[in-house]
Amino acid sequence: MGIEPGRLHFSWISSAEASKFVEVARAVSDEVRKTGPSSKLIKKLPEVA
Amino acid sequence: MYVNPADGIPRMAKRAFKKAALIDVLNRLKERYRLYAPVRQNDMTNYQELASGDQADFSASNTRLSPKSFMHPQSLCMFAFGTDKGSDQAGILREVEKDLPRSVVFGIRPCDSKAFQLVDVNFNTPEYQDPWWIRRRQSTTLVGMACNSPCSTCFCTSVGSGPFSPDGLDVLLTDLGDDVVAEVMTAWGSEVLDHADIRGRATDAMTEKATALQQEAERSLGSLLPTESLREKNLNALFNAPFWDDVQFACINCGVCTFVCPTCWCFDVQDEVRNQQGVRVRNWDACMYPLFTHHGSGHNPRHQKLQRVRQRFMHKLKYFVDKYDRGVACVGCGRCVQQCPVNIDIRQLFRLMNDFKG
Amino acid sequence: MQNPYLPYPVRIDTITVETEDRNLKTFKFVFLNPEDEKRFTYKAGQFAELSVTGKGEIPIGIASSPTEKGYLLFTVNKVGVVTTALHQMSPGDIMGVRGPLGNWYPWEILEGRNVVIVGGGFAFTTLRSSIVYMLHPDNRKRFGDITVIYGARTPGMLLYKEELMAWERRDDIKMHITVDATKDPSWKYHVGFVPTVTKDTAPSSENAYALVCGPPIMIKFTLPVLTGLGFPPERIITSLEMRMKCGIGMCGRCNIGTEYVCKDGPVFTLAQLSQLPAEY
Amino acid sequence: MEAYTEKIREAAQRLLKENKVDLVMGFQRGTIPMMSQPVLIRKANEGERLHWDSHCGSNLANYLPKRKERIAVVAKGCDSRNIVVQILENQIRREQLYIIGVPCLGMIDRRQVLGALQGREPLSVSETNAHLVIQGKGFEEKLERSLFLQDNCAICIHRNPVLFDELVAEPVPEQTEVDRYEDVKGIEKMTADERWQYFRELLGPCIRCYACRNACPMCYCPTCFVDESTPQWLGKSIDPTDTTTFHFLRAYHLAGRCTDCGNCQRVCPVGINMRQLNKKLEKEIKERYGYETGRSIEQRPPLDTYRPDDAQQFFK
Repeated sequence: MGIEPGRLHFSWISSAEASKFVEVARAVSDEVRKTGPSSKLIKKLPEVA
Repeated sequence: MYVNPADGIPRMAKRAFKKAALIDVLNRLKERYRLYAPVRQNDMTNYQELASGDQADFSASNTRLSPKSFMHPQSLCMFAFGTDKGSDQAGILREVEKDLPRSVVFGIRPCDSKAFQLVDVNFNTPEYQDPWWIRRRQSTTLVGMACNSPCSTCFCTSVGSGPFSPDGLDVLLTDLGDDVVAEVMTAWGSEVLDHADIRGRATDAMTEKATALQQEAERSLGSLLPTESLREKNLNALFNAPFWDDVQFACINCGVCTFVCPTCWCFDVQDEVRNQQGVRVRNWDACMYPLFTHHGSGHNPRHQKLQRVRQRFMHKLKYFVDKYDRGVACVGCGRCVQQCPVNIDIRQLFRLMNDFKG
Repeated sequence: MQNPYLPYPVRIDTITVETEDRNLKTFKFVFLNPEDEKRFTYKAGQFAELSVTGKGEIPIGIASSPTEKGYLLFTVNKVGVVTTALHQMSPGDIMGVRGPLGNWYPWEILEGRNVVIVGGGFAFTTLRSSIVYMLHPDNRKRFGDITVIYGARTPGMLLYKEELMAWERRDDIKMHITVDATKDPSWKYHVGFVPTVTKDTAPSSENAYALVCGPPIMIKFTLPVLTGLGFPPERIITSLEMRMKCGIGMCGRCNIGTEYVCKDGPVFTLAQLSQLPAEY
Repeated sequence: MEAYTEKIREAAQRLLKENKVDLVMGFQRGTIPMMSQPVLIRKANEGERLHWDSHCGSNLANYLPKRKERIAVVAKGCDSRNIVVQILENQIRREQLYIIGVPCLGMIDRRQVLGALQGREPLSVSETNAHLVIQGKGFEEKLERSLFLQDNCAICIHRNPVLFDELVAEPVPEQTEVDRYEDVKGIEKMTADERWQYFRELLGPCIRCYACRNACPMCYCPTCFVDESTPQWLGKSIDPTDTTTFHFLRAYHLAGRCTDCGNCQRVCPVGINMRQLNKKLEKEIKERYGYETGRSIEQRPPLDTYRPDDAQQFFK
């Protein structure tokens, strides 16, 4: 689609794996933060006549 | 109140210019007006603002999309507002200023200008005037191009228009091959020709040639579709006619017919908000969509496809006829015939409805 | 050029919960600009678009009477996006009212006539407007007998309870209040559906017009009763609901045949409706 | 083609007469050249309305979901694969259907023909196995049929119906030397920014008429996500973000379900090739799960089954 690599992550975490969730969430947010603010698929007020 | 500038102004003498000078004409108009003309993009022609380098193309009988968006944009911002509760303007709508310089739509077909006149009865009524439609109508001069060779799907002569009809136009151009005859219909039209420096008189030979082209074009449209009995038909009998079941089967309930139609005007109103700033927008809508009539309670008076298909044709060929007494709400441009993905052909509906016994 | 899509700004003055399920609230609006109030001259039976910025607009019948000056009343059922947002608003909030829209009950014709009002559930709003209007001292003598049959599912679902009780006590209006069912032993009014109560109380059709508003099922069974009582279709008047957007006959969605409910309606006689497709 | 028409009519009349079905879904001749209209036949004597030619690109599976009757339906290869998916998704029951299979040599892309005529209008179009003969005012053109197929037909590798009760002709040879993903591979090579730009331009002309969605036999949701109001997921204007989101999300909803019947592209009034989105997902499913949509009613689709060895390299 043209979304930068690194902005979208998939992970498989069971409801029992609290520590894995924390770990993944931290890793994901760190990586997304590195890619900076997104410029794509950001809904602004409609660009219309 | 919007007054059609065509009212009361006599048709003036015809002027003419060399077709080779068309580019100069367009360039001169570009200096004075925001200029729109048909431009070919791949396999379709559509109106767009002529920027330098764009080549206007008048070869297509009809543009893929109708020019209705000049007066009724598909999405239009009506109002803006803030939603910050701390502000004294919270909850209050304000009009959005529009940049509407004097515009010229160059090369519009007579069917499409006739469509504007029909839609005027919806947006410019004795009780209410739609400001956006009217302002756009008032700021736009329509320079028409007569149709020398209508398509096989055209039927303008059946619905009170014609390939050379001046209805709704400010100027009617006729392409004679080497020369172009320009017939002025209104003061706006004469102003455009002056700015384009089109001052030469059309010769008698040119006028005769234009008349011959007109006759040929009208003849090529063949026999008329029947419309004469639509008015006298019983509305409820037509509504309950058995043929709707067969007509509706193929319909996939998309919005193609309504979106390409120059006389379909229905719209939806939507609010959108981002970061405490909001706009009220209106968007084209279509009677083909179930949501169009879906009540908040869940009830939907037109929940079946048959009801929606029937609504579209009944509106164009019966309700409009009965309500306004100015013919059908169709100008015979044939766009829906060409673009309907499942070949539901409004010409068949003219026959079915007009010839319905019961 | 007046922009017919631009609402008048109003302030919510009070909000009254009408029914025990809390789904119906009556909003009292006061115009921010006094000149707007002058422009908003209405008749009983008309409606307005209530505008909540960011959510949209919703057509609601005007529940106040033209004789009630200084404010507008609207009773709103919580069903969709806009009405839910409205229910969450508080007194003091600013919103918009656009109107008055549509036609009204034919007051010119009703003058000198007996008026029978038949209402059900939350469709009693413009009927309340009509009753208050007719009962106003300036107007009461212009009308003959006024009979009201109004029903709801339970006593707790009746709108405008205090006013209903006040009208009960008057002798210039005949009230027949009914509920579908109740376990309340102190309930001293009718129990039964509106069509049945109409049949039992049998208001005279002589020189009379009937104004009927309610859920479709009530209308369906009440109309034959009224016909049986001798009301011709020209003298049975109802008000229709439709999905609307513009409210001024332009957006195209609320038509029944040739008629736009928002502009040519919402008030129609049964005679008029019989000429139109049954698509509502 | 005339032989196909004869066979379809014969089958329809027979099935209706023998009360094997309640109705027949097929095509009738269009009112303009290179068009046809889906038609529903209930009586044997109406069978003469049925018609077949290379302009029957509509997908009749679109008219099947939730119907209760016993239906005979005319189905090309792609249509039959859609019917398979609909059966797998419980939209219609196999026992209700009598599938009149049509081995298909590809449908004609009307727009491509019109483009080649450069503004000259076709008034009649006839066809032979290899050619289209186009007649108009003052001209006649003979076009090579294979050069004017719908894009999806040109790269189709399952032209014969996969599920049928009878065939109107012998199976046609399948195309084996085609690369179904040439364009997708090109897009995959782009950088993220180029891809973003590419899709913006691809979807830019969209007028939100929803013809693509409504023409799709797999878009049968009672309420589409774009029509939801509580909550409203998407704006309804032609704002590019909303338009793009509509197309992207629709493509994802069709992952592993799209058979590339091409009806979306065929019906688009502004000529958008949204199939490229669907084909990328088709390619992914094929590469990861070895699955081709709609080949068999015996095999559950990969996205509604779990196997321990499912590819999941995208998971962390």
